[in-house]
Formats: sequence, structure tokens, C-alpha cells
Amino acid sequence: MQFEWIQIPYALLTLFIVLNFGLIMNAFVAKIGARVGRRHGIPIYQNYLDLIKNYGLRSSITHGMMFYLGPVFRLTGGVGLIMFVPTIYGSLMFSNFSFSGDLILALYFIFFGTLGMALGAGESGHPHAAIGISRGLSQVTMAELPLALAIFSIALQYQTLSVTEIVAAQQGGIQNWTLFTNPLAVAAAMLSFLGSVMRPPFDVVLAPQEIPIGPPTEYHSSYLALMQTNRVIYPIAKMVIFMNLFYGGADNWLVFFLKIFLIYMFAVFVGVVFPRFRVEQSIRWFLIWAVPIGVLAVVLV
Amino acid sequence: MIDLMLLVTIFFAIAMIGAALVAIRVKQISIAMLAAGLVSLLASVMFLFFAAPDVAMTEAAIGSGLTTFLFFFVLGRVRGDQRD
Amino acid sequence: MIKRFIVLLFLLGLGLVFAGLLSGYSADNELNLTGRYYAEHTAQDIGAANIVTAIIVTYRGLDTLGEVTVLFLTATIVAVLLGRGVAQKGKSLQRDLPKSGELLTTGSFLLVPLILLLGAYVFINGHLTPGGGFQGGAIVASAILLMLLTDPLRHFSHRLISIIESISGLFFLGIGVLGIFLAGGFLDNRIFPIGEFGSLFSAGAIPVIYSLIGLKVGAEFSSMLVNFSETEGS
Amino acid sequence: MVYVAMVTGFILILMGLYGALTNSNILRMIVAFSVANTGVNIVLVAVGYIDGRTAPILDAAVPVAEAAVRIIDPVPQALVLTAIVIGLGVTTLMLAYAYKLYEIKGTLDIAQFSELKW
Amino acid sequence: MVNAIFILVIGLGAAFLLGFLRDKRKLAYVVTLAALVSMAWIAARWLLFFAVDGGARTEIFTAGTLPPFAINLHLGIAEAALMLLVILCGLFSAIYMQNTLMRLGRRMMSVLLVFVMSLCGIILTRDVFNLFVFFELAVIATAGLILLCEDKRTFAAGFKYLIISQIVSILLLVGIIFAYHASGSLNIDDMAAMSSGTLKGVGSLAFFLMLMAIMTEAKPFPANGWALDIYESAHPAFSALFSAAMAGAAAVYAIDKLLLIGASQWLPVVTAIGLLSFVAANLLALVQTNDRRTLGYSSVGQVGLILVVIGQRDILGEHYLYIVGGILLSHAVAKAGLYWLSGLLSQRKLTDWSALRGHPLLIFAFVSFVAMLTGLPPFPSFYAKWDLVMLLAAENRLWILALILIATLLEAGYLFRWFGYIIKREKETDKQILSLASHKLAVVLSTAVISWGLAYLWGELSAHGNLLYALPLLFALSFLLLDQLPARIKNSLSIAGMVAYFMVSYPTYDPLQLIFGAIFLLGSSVILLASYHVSGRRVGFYPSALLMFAGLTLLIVAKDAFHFFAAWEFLTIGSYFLILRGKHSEPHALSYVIFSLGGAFLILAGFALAAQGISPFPLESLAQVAKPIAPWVFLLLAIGFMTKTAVIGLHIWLPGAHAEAETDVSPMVSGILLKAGLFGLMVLLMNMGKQSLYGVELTYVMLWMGALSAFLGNLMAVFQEDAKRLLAYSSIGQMGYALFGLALMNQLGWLMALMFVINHYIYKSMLFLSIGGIAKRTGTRDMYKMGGLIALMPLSFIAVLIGIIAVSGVPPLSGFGGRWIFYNAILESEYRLPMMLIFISGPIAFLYLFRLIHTIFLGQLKDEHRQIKEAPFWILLPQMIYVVALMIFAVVPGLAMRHVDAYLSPFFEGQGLNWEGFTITSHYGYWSPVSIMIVVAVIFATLFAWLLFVNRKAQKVKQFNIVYSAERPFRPETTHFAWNFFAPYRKALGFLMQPYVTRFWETMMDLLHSIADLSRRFYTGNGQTYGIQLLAFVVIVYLFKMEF
Repeated sequence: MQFEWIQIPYALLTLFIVLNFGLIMNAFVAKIGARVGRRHGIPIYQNYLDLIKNYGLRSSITHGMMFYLGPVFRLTGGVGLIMFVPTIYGSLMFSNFSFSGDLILALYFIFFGTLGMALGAGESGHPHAAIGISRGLSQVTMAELPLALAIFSIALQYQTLSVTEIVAAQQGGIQNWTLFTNPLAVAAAMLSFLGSVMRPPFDVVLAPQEIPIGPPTEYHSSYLALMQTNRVIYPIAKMVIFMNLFYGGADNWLVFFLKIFLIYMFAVFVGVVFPRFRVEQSIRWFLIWAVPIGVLAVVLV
Repeated sequence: MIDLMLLVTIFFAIAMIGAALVAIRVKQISIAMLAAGLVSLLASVMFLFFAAPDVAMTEAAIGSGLTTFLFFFVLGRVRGDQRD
Repeated sequence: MIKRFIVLLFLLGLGLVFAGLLSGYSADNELNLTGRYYAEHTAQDIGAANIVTAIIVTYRGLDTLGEVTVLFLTATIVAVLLGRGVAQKGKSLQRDLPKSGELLTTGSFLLVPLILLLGAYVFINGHLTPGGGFQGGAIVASAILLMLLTDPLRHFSHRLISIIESISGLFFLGIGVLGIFLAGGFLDNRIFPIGEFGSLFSAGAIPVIYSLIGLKVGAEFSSMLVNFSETEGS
Repeated sequence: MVYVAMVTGFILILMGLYGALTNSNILRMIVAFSVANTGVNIVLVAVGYIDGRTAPILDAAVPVAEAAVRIIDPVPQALVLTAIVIGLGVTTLMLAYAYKLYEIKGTLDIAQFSELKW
Repeated sequence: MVNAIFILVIGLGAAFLLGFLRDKRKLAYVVTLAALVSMAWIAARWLLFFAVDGGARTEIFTAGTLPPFAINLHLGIAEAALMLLVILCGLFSAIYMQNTLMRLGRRMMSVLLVFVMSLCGIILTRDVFNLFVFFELAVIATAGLILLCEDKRTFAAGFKYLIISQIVSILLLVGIIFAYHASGSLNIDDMAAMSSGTLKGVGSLAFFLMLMAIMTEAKPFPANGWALDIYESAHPAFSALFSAAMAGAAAVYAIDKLLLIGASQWLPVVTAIGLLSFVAANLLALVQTNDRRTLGYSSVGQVGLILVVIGQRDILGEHYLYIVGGILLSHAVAKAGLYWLSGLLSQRKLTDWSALRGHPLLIFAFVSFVAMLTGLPPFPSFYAKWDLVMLLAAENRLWILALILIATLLEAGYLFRWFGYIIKREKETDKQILSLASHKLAVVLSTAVISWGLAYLWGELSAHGNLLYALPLLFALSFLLLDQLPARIKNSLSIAGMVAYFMVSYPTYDPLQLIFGAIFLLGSSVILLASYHVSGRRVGFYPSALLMFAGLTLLIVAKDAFHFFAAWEFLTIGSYFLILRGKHSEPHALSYVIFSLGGAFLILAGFALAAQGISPFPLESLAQVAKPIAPWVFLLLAIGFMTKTAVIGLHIWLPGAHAEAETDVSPMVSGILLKAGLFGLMVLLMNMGKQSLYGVELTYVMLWMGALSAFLGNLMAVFQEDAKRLLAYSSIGQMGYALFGLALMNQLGWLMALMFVINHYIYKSMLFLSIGGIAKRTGTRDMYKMGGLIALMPLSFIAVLIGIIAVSGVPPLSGFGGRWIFYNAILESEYRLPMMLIFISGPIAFLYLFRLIHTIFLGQLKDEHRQIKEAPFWILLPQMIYVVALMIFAVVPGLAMRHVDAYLSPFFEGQGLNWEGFTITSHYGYWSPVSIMIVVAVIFATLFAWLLFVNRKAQKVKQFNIVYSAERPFRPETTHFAWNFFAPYRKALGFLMQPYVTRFWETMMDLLHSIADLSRRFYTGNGQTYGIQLLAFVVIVYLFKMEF
């Protein structure tokens, strides 16, 4: 695969689709959650409103240029991640810039955004933000481990690191999905996924931010808009990887939407069922349950 | 003749050992010194039996004579201490 | 008690070594190589009647030089050791000693020259008869001893003693060195003619060396005695 | 006869050493060592002795020609002579030290002179 | 040529002559010196005659009669050299003791002369009884010379010595007479000639007694309490003589002579006694606090070592003289030098030696002596020990080898600890401890000069070539002379020198050497740029740093094991001095040098085992090492190298050493020095490949070690509050990765390791520099005391930011390349389980890195830091260079790596990467650093620009202008969440942090010290006890020997 200029508009198109899908899906999930809780919930377009509003707002104060790094890093992480993985299998148009690197690039680029978030929070100068970061990073280290193991297991299984080739190997029927050919890896990866989307029971990380202080207060207006955009794009980018690796990928946008939604719902359901963990509990939980599965996946493949 | 020499030697040997026993066991230091000198003197006589007149002379003059005197010189200077 | 026991134990071990030496010992009936050589060659090579003297002064002269040096060293060190104490305390503290008896005083007056003469005889005749420099030296020293016993406060000239010591030592060395140039090697006695076997002036340099040794040893013994006696009163 | 002397010598050595290592009085240690030295001398002389022979002095009784079969080994005697003199040197030195030690501490107990240790 | 007997004659004659000079002390002193000088001249002439003109050994007959009927002396090269040593030692001591001798007068001078003379006699004579006489002379003279000291305790020591010598002379006389009886001769050569038949039974016992008696004069453990008391209390100049000349030369040579008689049968006994002394003395020395007693123990140990060499004579062959001479002279010169040095000080505690500080020449002398004692290059003992160890290993005498190395390590331990005291302990200013009389100084310094002269000489004689000819080493040493120049001039000279050397030599390097060479020479030049910030003279810095770099430079070009090891020692010592310069680095530098030397000794043992006597042993020959020993060689070398890379378990030296070092030293030791271990491992693995021991594949074990290091190193870094410690622990983790890559034993693993070599150099140097700069400005290294420095130190922030992105392996920077190759590498290998640890350590690294940047730069600025300026220019400059370098290396890693890849491919079967174009492809995946960089940069720049644009009018507010719990926080300290940052993590995984390893090593140390402390009570100080010990020694040796 080589770079061609046309890929730039294509990539932007992918980005646009993903952004819209993400906004709607988030709202939809929120709505479902509200309904389950016998509340009315937000309108489907609420996220659009928020986003547009925030992009429109102008802040009159700034903590200096370094202050920008947080949101910039964050969104670069999210957008970059989606740029580096092919979204639609077999479509040159929606392969984005995946020629830049393979699975390992995606795996490591995840941290770029994390770093950005952490930097931004730190720069806010707010202790709660820092506490949140310390918890979040602590948790993410252990949560990412099963994923890494699962990816290694899959790479071993398919003898390649190229996402496209992994998807290609899963074509020709649902029985060829990694979900069935290597269920342990998938199990490990999905447990890891729970941890990384920061939904219950692993959302203690965000808890300090539930109080309306810290980054959300300091990062308002356009900064917040960038971060909101990222919170839409980033999970999807991650789920794209999951979909490609474990669930046969998607050869058109419809399948794409469906698969992403189902993966997301998995996390949501688990969140509803389990109580919230403290950080050290969740670390142990990953260590005791998810990691061994990942190890098994690596050893048995 | 030879038997006689042997007997005399044995006698001297016993005498020396006895004197040595006195030298190392007796409470009074001055007696111990005298006994050691005696050992030496007996030895010098014994050297004569062993056809060693040079050694005998030396042992007598130096071993039993001078040494004993030196002992007493020093003993005289440290009389204060009679502890064993 | 434990100490004694331990000492006994280890001495028992040492006794074992000695027992081993004894049990494996077989007395010679013949002279061994070295002994035979001395017996056969001393007379014509060295010219000394007393083989022990020949060995001491010539064959093993280096030992004897060392031996003399041992005494020299001892005398020197004793002087340092005891001299320091005296120097520190000063001599004023000397206690009054009872005067020795008349008999001893007079006797010693008579005896000292005789004893000195005897000593000289012994070391000059060392190559012929039993005795020699060491024995003679000891006899000379006994004369000094006698004088000391007579009058403990008598002051001996350290300087004289040390000059005698040094001169005799240097001559001893000098004669030894002459051996390198005039004869077969260091301390070779054949720098002088060997002379007639059995006479006083025979055996090359042996009588000279032994006399020097006698002087030196006498001086050294005397020095030790004097030093010990001068500690009196401290 | 040689054996008797040798045994005596060894016993004297052992006794001397025993005395030197068990008596805590310094002077007595020196005395004991002098006993041991005498023992050594006896052993040395005994080694050189050959039964029935005479002193290694050539005179009328022992003509030069017969020396090799008439005299005993002169070497050990020469050695003993040296050893005696050296022994005296060491003993004298020990005595001088003993005196000095007494002067320092007013005691002759060897156990008292152990500031230097470990 | 003057007859050598004149040495004795002059000594004695002068002693007698002094009798005339009763009141002329000055004249007496002149006579003494003149006598010693002429004696030395004679000995020197003979030595030249033998050494240069190749003269044959000569016999000197006395009494005009041939031996055995008269005493004869023997003069060969060994005798001449030893006599020269003894006499010079005496001469120097006489000069040194000028005042004392003048005060005590001619008597002491004559005793000194006789002492020297008698030692020469011991060396020359070939007659056992004559030997006895000279020994007695030496003993008595010793008893006299002890009195040189004012210390009243010496009297007791002298008396104890006399007790011992009484027992010794009894044993010796009995031995001599029975030996005479058995052999009919007193001549050593005669006895040796007839030994085979006559030395049965009585003869053997007699020999045993003689040997034990003479051996006692060499002060073997445990019959040596008296000697230590003398060493402690006597005049230092006499102790020098007693140790160097009497025990170290004369007694030892007497034993050597005596062994001609006993021959091979007794060599094991001597070896065993020597070993016991060497090990025990050095162990006991660990707990000494008195300097002279410490030296005494060291002396006992060194003489023990010489005895071991003598005992191993049967296998040393033609090397015997060279080896024993090297060790003996080293001991003599160094020990005498140290004793003389000790005389300059009036206090006796080891810590009081801090008074030497501020006297670079004295410190240089001390270092030379210590290096000589511990057998470091380029001193003779190094050459000698190398040859010795090689021969021991060739003959499979491994226990001896091991014990020698262990004891040497112990010795290095207390000597270097002592050196640490000198450099680091507080001086007591109110006391005048040091007195510098010029004649004493002259003696000490000329001894130091002699030590270097001997180093040169032994190098010349060595079969391996003279180490002193190595250009980098000379360059480093030349800075000793330039040390008076201002630091900046020296800095420029160093940089110019290193760059020039690289320019000249790089065409001859292969790609692997080139990478390491570039880091070692150019890389260090970049770090040295930071050294421009130090003004003043910076005494000692440049020789040490350049010594380290010289070692590194020599390491990569070393062709054979000898040069490799020598270079290894150079870099170890250089870096030790560097590390020791840190403010609080005394204990850390010590543990560094002990671990390093321990590792070095393992390497030495490994090479020795591998070489099996082949000399020189080319490194390539490691490949030909045969099966049964190959894995052991591998094990030894690997552990040795892994000590340097601070693999977990052997890592405890690293954090302190790296953290406490100076600002510009930390990057050197971390960024550069650690690579030496990796280079060693590469050489090892390249030549030996996979080895298995008892069915365990050793590379697999290494893989686990690497993974564990990566994991635990990173984990420990997470919990550090001290920024430099954090970086130090991070180095442990990073080296774990590299080790892991190497242990994978495939091309990609190696490539990754090399990538780590470059990356780690760049970012760790950069981070250490920025943290150093910050610590300099804030005055603390505790991160929680900082915070919010981003605005004040933006350039440092950028460096750290780039650094942590690179370290964590996040794209687009070069750290990612390492990770990418790593994944490809493990896909190719068969090992799966250890990966897990590597996987987890990546994110953990992220934790500490974030903490690094957060707690320092982000959060709230503390009030006391408000006036802080950016770090000094010279510290920033290299950081900015690194930033640029990182970027370049991130975009086009192929610049360096493709050559390495090509170089490595012959060693593995074509598993390399494809470097066509800008995209790098492997069997499994692809990686296009350029596109990644462009994509990320474009997105980043767009967003950043947009934010800048929309906020163009925004008003800048202070960072503290925030709302917190609906209030304005009132103090930055309470608002900066930084201390114990990852508390939840500690709760979850803190159990892994139990310092088991540290505790293990501490326990080992405590154990050693307790053993030493307990067993030294054995020396009760009672003269009788010493006598009993001597007796016990004799009896026990007897029982052992006679049993078998």
C-alpha cells in the first residue's frame, strides 16, 4: 500500500462517519440507560448540541500554551488511532493510513491519547485531576495487559501483524472469526476492553471528575469540545480494532455500525450488573481473571 | 664402661627433668631461675660425655652462667611483683 | 584450667612429631659426607686442630659473623631499651646500696686481671683446644660481672665498650673481606700462612678472628650486663 | 645413650613450652623458654654423637690420618654453639623487654598486656 | 661487578662503624644512608646484569671452600630484585624516619642496617642453618626497631613477637638438625638433590618443622596475632619494612627456597595455608577501624596470596617468576607506600584519612597503591593475576581460583571503602591530623612513581603487550598532569580528543563497533558539553571520566580476552571514581565497585575457564569452547556482564550510584556505561550462542532475567519519590528489555537490543540531564517538592516530554521502533511466557514516566520556586541536541539500523528486516516511521494551531487561579497531588516491592561482618594465646599432612 493524495479526503470521510456514528450511539446508549432507570433521558441530538455549543464558546482565560497540549494530545490520539487502522475490510477507500504501521502501531498509539489526557489533567493544576490520572493510569496498565496478550496470541495464530491480513483470514463465515477460533484471546481482550472504556465497574477513575471541578471546569469551551470529540472517536477507534481482530471485521458500513454497537453494549451491560471497583481491586481483578486467560491464550494458541 | 656411661646419662637426664620440673612449677621465681640454671649446668656436664667440650664450655659459661645472672639482675629490679 | 588442657593437647601433638623424629632416627655409625670432609680436610686446608673452631670461624664463618651480630644487636637494643628509661628518670634516684664486703672487693681486685687473662687464653687458643671467642668472651664478661657485683654503682665507659665492640667488629669484617682478595673467598682464613699444625700461630687468620670475636663478645656481654645493672634505682 | 639424651631433650622442650604457655608471669615464661632452649641444645648435640668416638679435636690422641674414624661429627657442635649464643641474645632481649613492661604497668602478668588485639 | 657479599659487608660494617659516632648523630645518619645507597647500588647493578645483559646466576663461595662444606650464597635475578626491593625499602624508611632516627641516635640506625642486611642474607644464603641465623638476626632487629615508636603498647607487641620467635627457633633448630642428619648436608641445593629418597620419614618430619618455622615468619593465619599487633603499634616506616621487606620478600623467598627440598609433595600444604590466610585475613580486615591494623591484615592476606602462588609453582612453569614477582612487588610497593602514607596522619581511624582530601597528589598515591593491591590494571599484580588465573583454570584448580577471587573481592571491598572515607568523610577541621614533612612526602610520592614504573615494566615483560601503550589510556592519564588547568579547557581538550579519536578510528570499526564506538566517543562528547557549566578546576573529574571512556573505547576493539578484561577493569575503576564524586554517593559508589569487581572476577574466571591455558585467547575462540565447560563459561561471563547491566538480583548498586552521581555524571554512567555490559553480552552470545546446563537453556534463563528486570525495574521506578532514582530504576527496566532482546537469540531480538542501545543512550542521557538541571535549580531531587515548573523551565519540559514519549514507546518517536521490532522478534521465537512480563512492564513504564513529567512540570508551582530560572545553557544544549537526534532517529532509524541488520544477518539465518524505501517490513508486519510522523504531526499541528487561533485573545492567568471544592485553594503545597502518587498501585502490587534482593545482599554483608567480628576475637591480645595458636597451627597442619 502506498500513499496517494486521494487518501486524505477518504480518511476525512471515515472520520466524519465515525464521529457521527459515535455521537448518535452515545446518545442512544445514554437513552437506553435512562429508560432502564425509568428516566426520560437526553434527546438523541443532545450530543450534537453540546459539541457545537462548546466549539462555539470562547474562553477568555488561558493557562498558557502548554495548557493546550492536553486536549491536543488527546484528540490526536483518538484521530490518529482511527487513521492507523482500516475501518472497512476490502475497501481501499476506508483503509485510511493503515499503511503506516500494523497492529503494534495501533496498540502503542492508544497510549498517545492517554498521555495527552494525563498531561492535560496535570496541567490543570488541580489535585483531583491528578488523583484521577493516577488512578486511571494505574488501572489501565493492568487492563491493557490482557489485550496485549490477546493480540500477541492472535498474531501468533495468524502469523501476521497486519490488521488487514487478520481480517482477511477471518472471512468466509462466522465460524472463522477469532471469537470462535481463539475464544480465550477474545475473552481476555473483552475483559480488557471493559477496563479501558471506563464504564462501570471500572469507572472509579472518572469519579473525581463527577464533581464539577477539575479538568471539566478548567477545560471548558473549545478545549472541552476537543475532548468531547475524542470521547466519541476514541472508543470507536478502539472497538474498530476489536472488531477487526476478533469479530471478522466489517466489509460495509452497516456491519460496521452493528458490530461496534454490540461490542459497546457488552460493556454497558456489564457495567449495569457489577458494582464499582476501587482501583486496587480492579487491578487485582484483572490480574486474577483476565491476565491468566490471556496467558492461556498465548500458550495454547 | 659403656653401660656405666649410659647409667650416668640416665641419671643426668632424670636430674635435668626434675630440675626442669622445678623450674616451671615452683612458686618462687628465684628458685625457678636457679633450677633453670641447674638444668643448663647439668646439660653442660652431659655435653662432656657426648664428646663436646666446646659446647660444654659455652653452655656452662653462657647458658648457666650469664643467663642466670641476667635473670637475677632483672628479678632484682622487679621484686615488687611476686604474683605467679 | 582449660588453657592448660589445650596447651597439653597441642604439646601432645608436637610430642607426636618428636616421637616421629625419634622413632625414625637411626644413629650413624660413620661420619656423613660433611663430617668426613671436615675430618679429612681441616688439618691441611685450615690448619686448625679444633675442627669445631675451624667450622665456626672459617667454614661457617658467615654464621659466626651473624652470631656476633646477634649479640651486637642485642646489646644495642638492650641499651636503647633500658637507656631510655634511665634517661627519662634521671640518675638521681639511685638508691643506697650496702657496700660489698671487704673480701669481695679485694678478691675481685685480684681476680679480675686473672679472669681477663684466662679469657684471652681461651680465645687465643680456640683453634687448638676446646673453647674460643665465645667462651673467652663470656669469661671476660664475667670479670666485668665481678666488678659490678663488687661495686654496683661503678660507672663503666659505654664509649670504651662500644669502641672495642666496633673496632673488633670492623676488623673481623675487614679480615673477612681480605679473604675475597687474598684467598678463596669471604672469611677464608688462608690470608695468612697456615703455619705449623698444632702451634699457636697456625691456622691462618683463625686465632686473629677468634680473638676479635672474643673481644667483641666480651664487650657485648659487658655492655648488656652494664646496661642491666644501670637500670638499678629506677 | 643417644636416645636417652634425645628423649631428655624433647621432654625438656615440651616442658619448657608448657611452662612458657601456661605461666602467666613473664619472667617465668622466659625461664621456661631457657629450659626449652637447653633441651634443643641437648637434642642437637645428641644427633652428632657417634658411639665410642672422641671430640673433634686433632691432637696426639687423634692423629690427622685417623680423624675420619675417630671423631664424632663436629657440625652439630658448631651449630649448637651458635644456637646457644643466639639463644642468649633472645633471652636477654626478652628480659630487657620484661623489665620495660614491668616499668610501664607495674605487673608481669602477660594477660595484662593485651590492649592490642582483634 | 662488585661481589654481592659486599651488600652484607657494607650493611654490617656501617652498623659497626656507627659505634664510633656516639655523639655525631648527623654523621651517623649520613653513614647509614650512604651504606644503604651503596648496598642498593650493588643490588641494582646485579639486577641490571641479570635482566639486561642476561647474565647467568652466580654462586658466591665463602671460606674458599665449596658447598656443602662451607656456606655459599646464590645470586640470580630473583635474589637481586628482592634485595633491591628490601634495601630500597630500608633506604626509604630511613629517609622517612629521619627525625626519629636522629632522636634515638646511632644505635637505632645500626639496628636498621643490620635488619636490612639480615634480610639480604636470608635472600642470598643457600644454607639452612645460615638461614636460621639471619632469621634470628631479623627477629632481634625487629624487636629493636619496634622501639622506634613512641606508642607504649609496642613493648607488649615486641614481647609477643619474641615469644613466637622462641617457639619458631626451637622448631627450626630441631628441624634443621634432623634434616642434616637425614641428608648429611646443610645446603639447600644438596638437600633438594637428594630429596626423593632421604625425605621419607624423619627427613620429611624435619622438613615439616623447618617449613612451619619459616612459614610462621610469613605470618600465616591463624598464627599471626603478634604480627598484627606489631603492624598496629609499630612505627609506620618499620611496618612498611616489616610487611614489604621481611614478610613479603625475605620470608616468602625463604619458603620458596626451602620448597626446593620438599618439592611437589609440600606445595599443596603451602597453597592451603596461603589460601586460608588470604581469605581469612581479608575477611577479618572488613571490621577493622584502625588503619594500620587494616593494612596489617591486608599484608597478611597478600603474603598469603604469594604463598598460594608459590604453592602453585608446579603448574606455573616459566611464568612462575613473572607471576610471583608481579604480586610480590605490587604488595611490597603498595603496602610500604600505604604505611608510609599512614605516617603522615596523626589519627588512627580509617575515617580520619579524610584529612588527605585536598591533596590530590596524596590521593593519587593512595589510589595507585590500592589499585596495585587489588590487582587492577595497569599494575604488575594485574598481569600476574591474569596469568595465574589462566593457568589455574587450565589445570582445573578451580577452588583455588574461586577462593583467590573471593578474597580479592573482600580486599577490594575494604580498600575501596577506605578510599570512600578519604573522599567523602567530613574532615575534622579543629584537629591538625595531617603533617606534611617534605622528606616523608618525597618518600610516599617516589613510591607512587615506582609503582607506575613497575606497571610499565610489567607491561613490557607481559606476553600480552603493554597496556600503557593504549592511546586512549595515555590520553586519560595525561589529564592527571593537566589537572591544574581550568575545567573548561580540560573539557574542550577531552571533547576534541574523543572526537578526533573517533574520526581516526571509525573506518576500522564494523557496524556493531561503530554503534558502540559512536556512543562511547561521540555520545560522551555530547554529554561533556554539559560539563561546561562547571567552572573552577574540577580536580579529578577528567582523569576519571576519560579513564572510563578509555576503558569503553578499548573494550570494543579488544581482540582477545586479556585486553577485553583489562578494558573492563579500566572502565570499572574510572566509573567508580566518577560516581564517588557525588555528594552522598559514598556507600553507593562502594556497592557499585564491589558488584562491578565481583562481576569482573566472574568474567575473569569465565575467560580463564574458556581459555584452558591458550594465550592469547581471542574472543572468537569462545565459539570453540568444548562441551562440558562451555555452559559454565557462558554462565560466568553472562552473570559478569549482567552485573554491569544491573539485571534484577544484581541491581542494588545501580539506583544509588546513578542517582547520587553529579549532574553530568549520571548520564555518563547510565546512558553510556551500562552499554558496556550489553556489548559484553553481545560478544558472548555472538560467539557462544545457546548453551544449556543440566537441560536448562541458559539463554532462556536470561530471557526470564531480562523480563523480570524489565518488570520489577519499572515497577520500582513507579514508587520512587526521587527523580534521579526513578530514572535509575528505569534504567534497570530498560536494560532488562535489551537483555531480553539479546536472549531471544534471533536477529530481530538483537536488532531491538541495539535499537535500545541507541535509544536508551539518547533519552536516558537527556532525562538525566534535564532532571539534573532541575535539581540544580530547585535544590532537591524529591519530585513532590517541585511542581509547575513548566512555565519556568520550558526547554527542560520539552526535553522531558520528548524523552518520556520515546521511553514509553509511544509512536511516533523512536521508542516505538524498538517495540515494533520487539514484537516481530518474539513472534519469531519460541518463547512465550516471559513475554507476559515484558508486556506488563510497558504500561508500568508509562506510569513512572507520567509521574516524572507531572509532578515536576505540571500541577502547582511552589512559592519557593517562583524565582527559578531555566537550567544552565550548557546543560540544556546537549538536551536539545538529543531532541533533534531523537526526532531524526525516529523518522529514519534505517540510517543506523540497516547496517547493523546487515551485519547481524550472517549470524542468524536471514531473518532480517526489509529496509527498502521508507517502510520497514518484516515477515509479519510493516512500519513506516515517516508516515506515522507525518500523520501524527499533521493532526497535532492542526489541532494545536486551531486552539492557538481560537484562544488568541484569551488572557493568561496564573495556574493557581483555579477553583477547588468551590473555593480558591490557598497554598500550592496542598494543591499539588504528587507524593505517593500511585498509592492504589502500591496497594495492589506493593507486595512485589518487598526489597528481598536488597535484604539478601544486606544479610550477606552482615553475615560477613559478623563472622569477621566474631572470629577476630580469636586474637585475644595475649602473647601466650598467640603462642598456643602457633602451636595449634603446627600441630593441625601436621595432622592434616600426615593423615593423607
